[in-house]
Amino acid sequence: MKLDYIAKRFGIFLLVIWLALTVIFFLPRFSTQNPIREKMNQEMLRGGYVQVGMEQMIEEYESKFGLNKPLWEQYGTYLSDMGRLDFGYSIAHYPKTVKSMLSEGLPWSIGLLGMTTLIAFGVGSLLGALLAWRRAPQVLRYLFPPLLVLSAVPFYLLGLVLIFFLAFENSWFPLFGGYSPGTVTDWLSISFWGNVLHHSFLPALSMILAGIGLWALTMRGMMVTVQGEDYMTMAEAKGLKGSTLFFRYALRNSILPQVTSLVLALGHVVGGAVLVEVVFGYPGIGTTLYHAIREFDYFVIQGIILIVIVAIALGTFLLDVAYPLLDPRITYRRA
Amino acid sequence: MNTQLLKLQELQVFYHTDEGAVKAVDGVTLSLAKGERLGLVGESGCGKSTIAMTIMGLIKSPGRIEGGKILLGEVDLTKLSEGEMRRLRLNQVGLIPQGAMNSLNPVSRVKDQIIDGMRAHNQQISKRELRSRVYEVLESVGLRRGVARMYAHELSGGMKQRVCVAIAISLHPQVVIADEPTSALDVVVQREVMETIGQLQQQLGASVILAGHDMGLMAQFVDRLAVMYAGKLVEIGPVKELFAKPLHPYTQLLLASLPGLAQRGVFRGIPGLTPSLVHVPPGCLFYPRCPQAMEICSQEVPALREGDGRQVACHLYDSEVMI
Amino acid sequence: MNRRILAAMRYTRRNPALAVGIGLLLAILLFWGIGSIFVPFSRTSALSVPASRAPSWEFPLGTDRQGRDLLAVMIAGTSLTLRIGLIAGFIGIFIGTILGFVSAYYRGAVDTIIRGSVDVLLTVPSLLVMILVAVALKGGLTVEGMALVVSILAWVWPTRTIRAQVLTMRESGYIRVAQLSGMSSPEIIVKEMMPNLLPYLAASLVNAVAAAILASIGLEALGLGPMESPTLGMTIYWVLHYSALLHGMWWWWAPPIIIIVILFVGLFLLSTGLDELANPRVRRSV
Amino acid sequence: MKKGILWVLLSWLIVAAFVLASCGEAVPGEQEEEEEEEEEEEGLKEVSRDRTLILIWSGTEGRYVDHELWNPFSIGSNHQNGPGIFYEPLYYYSAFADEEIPWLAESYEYNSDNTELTYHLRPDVTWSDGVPFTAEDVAYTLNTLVDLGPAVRWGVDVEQFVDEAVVVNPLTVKIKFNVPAPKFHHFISYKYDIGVYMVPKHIFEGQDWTVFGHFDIAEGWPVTTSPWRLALSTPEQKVIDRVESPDEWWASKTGFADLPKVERIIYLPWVGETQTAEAVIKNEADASLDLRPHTISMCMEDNPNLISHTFHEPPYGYVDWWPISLIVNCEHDHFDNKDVRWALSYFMDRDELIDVAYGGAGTASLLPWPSYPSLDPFTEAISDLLEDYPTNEYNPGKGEKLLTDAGYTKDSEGFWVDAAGSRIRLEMLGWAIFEDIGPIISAQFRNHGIDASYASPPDASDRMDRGDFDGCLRGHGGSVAGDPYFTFRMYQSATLAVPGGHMINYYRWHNDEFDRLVDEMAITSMAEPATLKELTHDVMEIWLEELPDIQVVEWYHRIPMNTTYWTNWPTEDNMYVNGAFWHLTFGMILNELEPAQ
Repeated sequence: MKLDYIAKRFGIFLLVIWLALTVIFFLPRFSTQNPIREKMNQEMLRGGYVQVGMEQMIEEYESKFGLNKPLWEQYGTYLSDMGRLDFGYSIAHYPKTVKSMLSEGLPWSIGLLGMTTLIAFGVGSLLGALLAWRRAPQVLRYLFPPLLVLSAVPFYLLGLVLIFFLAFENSWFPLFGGYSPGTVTDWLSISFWGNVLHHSFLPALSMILAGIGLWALTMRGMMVTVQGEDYMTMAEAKGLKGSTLFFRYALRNSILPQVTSLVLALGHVVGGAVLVEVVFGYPGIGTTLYHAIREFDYFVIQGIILIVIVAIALGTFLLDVAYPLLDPRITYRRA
Repeated sequence: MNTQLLKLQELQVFYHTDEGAVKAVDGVTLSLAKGERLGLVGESGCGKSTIAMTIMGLIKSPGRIEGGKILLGEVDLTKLSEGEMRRLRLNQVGLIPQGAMNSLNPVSRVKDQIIDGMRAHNQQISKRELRSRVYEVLESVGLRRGVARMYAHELSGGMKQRVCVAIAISLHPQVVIADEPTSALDVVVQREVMETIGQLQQQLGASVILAGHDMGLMAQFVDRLAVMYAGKLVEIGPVKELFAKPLHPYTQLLLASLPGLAQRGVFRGIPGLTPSLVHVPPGCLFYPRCPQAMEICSQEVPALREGDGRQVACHLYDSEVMI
Repeated sequence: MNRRILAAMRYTRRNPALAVGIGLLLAILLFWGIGSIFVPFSRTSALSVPASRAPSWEFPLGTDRQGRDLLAVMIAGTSLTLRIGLIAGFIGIFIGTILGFVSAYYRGAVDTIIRGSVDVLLTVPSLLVMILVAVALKGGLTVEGMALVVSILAWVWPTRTIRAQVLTMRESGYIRVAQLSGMSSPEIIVKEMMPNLLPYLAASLVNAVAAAILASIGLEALGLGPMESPTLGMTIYWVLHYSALLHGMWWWWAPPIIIIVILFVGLFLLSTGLDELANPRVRRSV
Repeated sequence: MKKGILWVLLSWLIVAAFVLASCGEAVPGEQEEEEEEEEEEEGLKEVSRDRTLILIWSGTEGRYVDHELWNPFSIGSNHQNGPGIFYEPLYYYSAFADEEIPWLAESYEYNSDNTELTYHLRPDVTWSDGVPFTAEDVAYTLNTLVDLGPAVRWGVDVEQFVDEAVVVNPLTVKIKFNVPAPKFHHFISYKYDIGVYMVPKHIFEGQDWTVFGHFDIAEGWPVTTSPWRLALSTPEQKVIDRVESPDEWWASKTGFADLPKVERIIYLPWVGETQTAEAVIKNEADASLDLRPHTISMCMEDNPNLISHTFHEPPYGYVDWWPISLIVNCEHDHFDNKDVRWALSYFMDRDELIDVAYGGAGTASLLPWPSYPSLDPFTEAISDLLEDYPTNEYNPGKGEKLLTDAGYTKDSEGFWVDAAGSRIRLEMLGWAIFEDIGPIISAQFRNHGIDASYASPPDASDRMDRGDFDGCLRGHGGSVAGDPYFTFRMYQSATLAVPGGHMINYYRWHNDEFDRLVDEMAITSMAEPATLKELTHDVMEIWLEELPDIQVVEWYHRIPMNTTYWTNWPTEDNMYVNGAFWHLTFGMILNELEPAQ
């Protein structure tokens, strides 16, 4: 009984991926824009000199990328490539492969966004729970309104303000970049890690501040309903210590919906946060995706979004499988 | 008089809402002897659940104990700090909750919910001993050992209530408070659960306060019965004498509304509504609905008269000496 | 009459989020209303006033590099950005409600299709879709064009939330009774479900408007917005483009950020307030 | 409850996320994989800050995506990002100094009818791996370009003219043309961004030029005749070191030129103007991509060591060879009429535009070619025409008269409409770099009754190529020196002189007489200035009367040059070459820079 449930969930998992892949394939191709012509013009814009044989160059590279073949044929090769995780070359940065672009951007994005999402989730949920908890210290009540305001502000604007005060006026933090220019990327040395953390502090701070409020609010709502439940009164009647009541009973029950949205949020992490990376000049995958979209670089768009789709679908699939562990009431029968 | 285990003196508990202070319990005095079973009856909203919760120290804002004492032996529970009160719960005073349907933590197993109660009061118990205590307690409420590994949603209504009883008596408390334990159960299961509570009470020699509104159930289970109306105690007495000769008009109407097998046709209820507990009118609160209401009833609050084991608060008995 | 005001007063004391939210939004509408009377719209176009002036009596909020009076820009910008939010929000909720009801109520194939497409669309980054539409809209993007671009995805999230809400309502007792009493499905939806869902719909509308404004400001800040119209997002773009931070032109970047913050906090509190209205159990003072 | 299941699940999720990320990296060990390890071990040698030149240039949002691509012929490559200095040219040409500087070649000559060009190379020139630089390399490069054609950069340009390059002897190469090509030498010598790179035959032979990266630090690639060696190339920075001693470079060994004083060049990616200004002010960078006039003037106030081409005076930069113009689509209605085009020119107040957009630091563009010394004689030659056709005059009266004579009237809202009542709707396109002037021009036109608007949509360049626009702002990549032929060529709709195709005629303007005259110029050698001037006069007579293109402003390169560590930067009174370090003439600047400390 457990197996066919997982099999069914896996079936849906594959279906969602296939559907999303198809949307990603056709969406950019609807517009009349030709990525190779866009590339030529970018070069011309930088150099100022219009290459004489532009039209022939465009035909040459259209055939090289197979863009002159009929759409359905392209779709066929596209699906088989995606199956083998072979994303091919980037058009705008030929002959750079999409895979090497991914490996350059992805670790930065996952590092920053993964970390900030988890921290915001942890701190936000705990704070939200304490806010709804009667016995919690009252001072927290005054902490909530500012957090609420912060979470309403778009985080890239928050970033702008932080840059102005913390990095520009009195330069405690660097203005931009993943790490200070001129240092050799040496992931083993502590000083390099220190440098990276120093650089990613402001972007992380702006995202955490913006994120905490949202997690806190949803958690507070859940805690209020849970506190009204009968099993809480029974637990108190058992004379349990405050901490057991809070963690083992209240938090344990109200964290369930939060975990679902956490999984979704983690899924989007691989897509990078375009605006934060643009404002902070942070070398994540978000800027790569943004430029690929501006330049209609089909293969890079497809590569990155496939990773996003797989991450989210994998996340929801893992959640479906693991959820009964979290909440015994959900059994495998109810697929 | 044998030693009174639990005494309530002029207990007052008000809920401070926007419209004003709701006087849920307004000067209740009663006592509970060791091993005695005291019934607490009255229409819903008369304050019996509030009393049960106040004894357990579980009154949440906007509710607050305004005055009076709750003496457990010499200790006044109303003066205890949260920490002291916590140590008493389950150890000295056990609660069997009303809504059995979801009084158990849905996400943890039955044995864990019993263990954490025990561990909260005694850290040194070894794992092996805890496990045997769990089986012992479950068997004492008539549940097989297998129930320990199950979750709340895998148990029937009756089994859930038995688990709650098991938890309540797991540390052999002196007082067990049952707040309408079986109202959500069908009659057959109700009787089984009450029998279980009765046997355990005898074994442990604990005294029980059974709050409820089912007069039939009270007749079979309790020794003494206290009748409450609108936050005040109107009559207390041994259950047999009270059933035989109810003194207070409200008790008389309550007993009269019991559907006997013999009479057919229309049920006789009590006309009128319970009074607002915010703007408390002068005099006896039952005045508007009391068939034997007198002039004085609307001016003065009747005091509680004492007489050979019976107490009643009604102006009818102002002059005569209690028979 | 005063009894209802009294009740309202007491209600807002118990639900301050709603009161503060409405207050903030009223302040913004007032700022726009009064402002548009005194400050002519013509001063929002380039070259209409001397460029790069610090705030003075003549120009209370100073002027930008291209010769726009920033007070006029803030006034016009607030209304334009709000208009984009409202148009996209309404479109989003309108489609979202229909799809939400249809898929939750009729279940079956329709439901799986709608739910499947919602899941897929949630995975596709909204930026890609919006840029494609911005490109497809030939001719310079106008404010209405921007609203259309943003509304393309504005319906996805409401569909999902309204569907969940309708699903829970569908299981409740009174809907069962209505079905048993022979009412037709559309009749049930309109008579039974809709009235109960109104506060919730209002809350999700406010959320949709806030999301639409966030998306439009995001797109404009990246330079994909209507270049000629002085919306709040375009002001942010010009601030970044001319690196006003560097030149210390605080009067250029501070006002838009402040107005945007007030706008979002107002909408945010309004939606939490409406939530508490819709779901009294959550009613706890903030 | 033992350790909560929740925490187990959470950590499991994180592991899954990282597995996912590494799958992006660890997929079958690619060539770059080993690359990174090697770099770490070797490490960089120490070079003091006052011998290091730090440049902030390009990169996509804080990163070099092309850090593994040092073959400038590949489509995805860009010589401006560093590769330019590794491929020394046969000849440099400095537009400012108006002189040709022989480098890898000593001399050149054409045959009588310009169908052959012979180069005499400099002896004792060696590649960095010791292999001598000979005529084989030049011939191989040109012949491969002819074969590959559109697949690589400059392929089509060379393929159109060159039939075959022949090695006469190790130091002499003869290039045979299909048609007379008197301007080919000028075309392949390095100036601005134009010039053909000479590659080492023994490395490039057998490689697919379209994907060959020519990047392997351990192997000593990219192989070069220059004194520069690639030390480190990562997405975040590129470090190029100079050779240790003079005898490691052919020029310093033979005494032809001294070894540059710069010992290390660091390229950092451009993130934003604010960040760059900050870096330049704090001496963390020595030069960078252009800054806006307001920004560069502010930087120079904060850090007096900073100078521009015109030191601390506006326009803070030098005129680029890319004059900006407003192109109107001559095929669309209203704009097919030259009177409307001239009216637009008269409605544009270029002084106000420069004042508001550039804070006064800029100049109007008189003609479609830049005001450079070698082109000034041609500007002189047509000064009489400019009296009748003032291309920079702001005179709304004249504009209105032209429109009314052409049958236009103003409608109720004050916009010009033609007899049929259709309004002159001018939707202008442009790129982000024109957003300083675009909205201002559109405001000026609106004030004079033209329903104008400006936008820089994502598909701007696509729509410009396909002619799907009313108006667009663009620069001219035309002539730099010699004669205005390369500029005129852009307006031709057809050409006989250049076999096999032509550039995109953005203006959609057709004039047969103009095409014929420009073809004639194509085959006139640069050595006959008199005929060229006469032809230019005839061509401009047509061009000015028709005005297919409305001149706006000169494009300025406002490059901040930091004199804290380095002096002798190219400036207005030291004009040995133009100051852009990303142009192919950067090698000349590197040879001239002197350490300040």
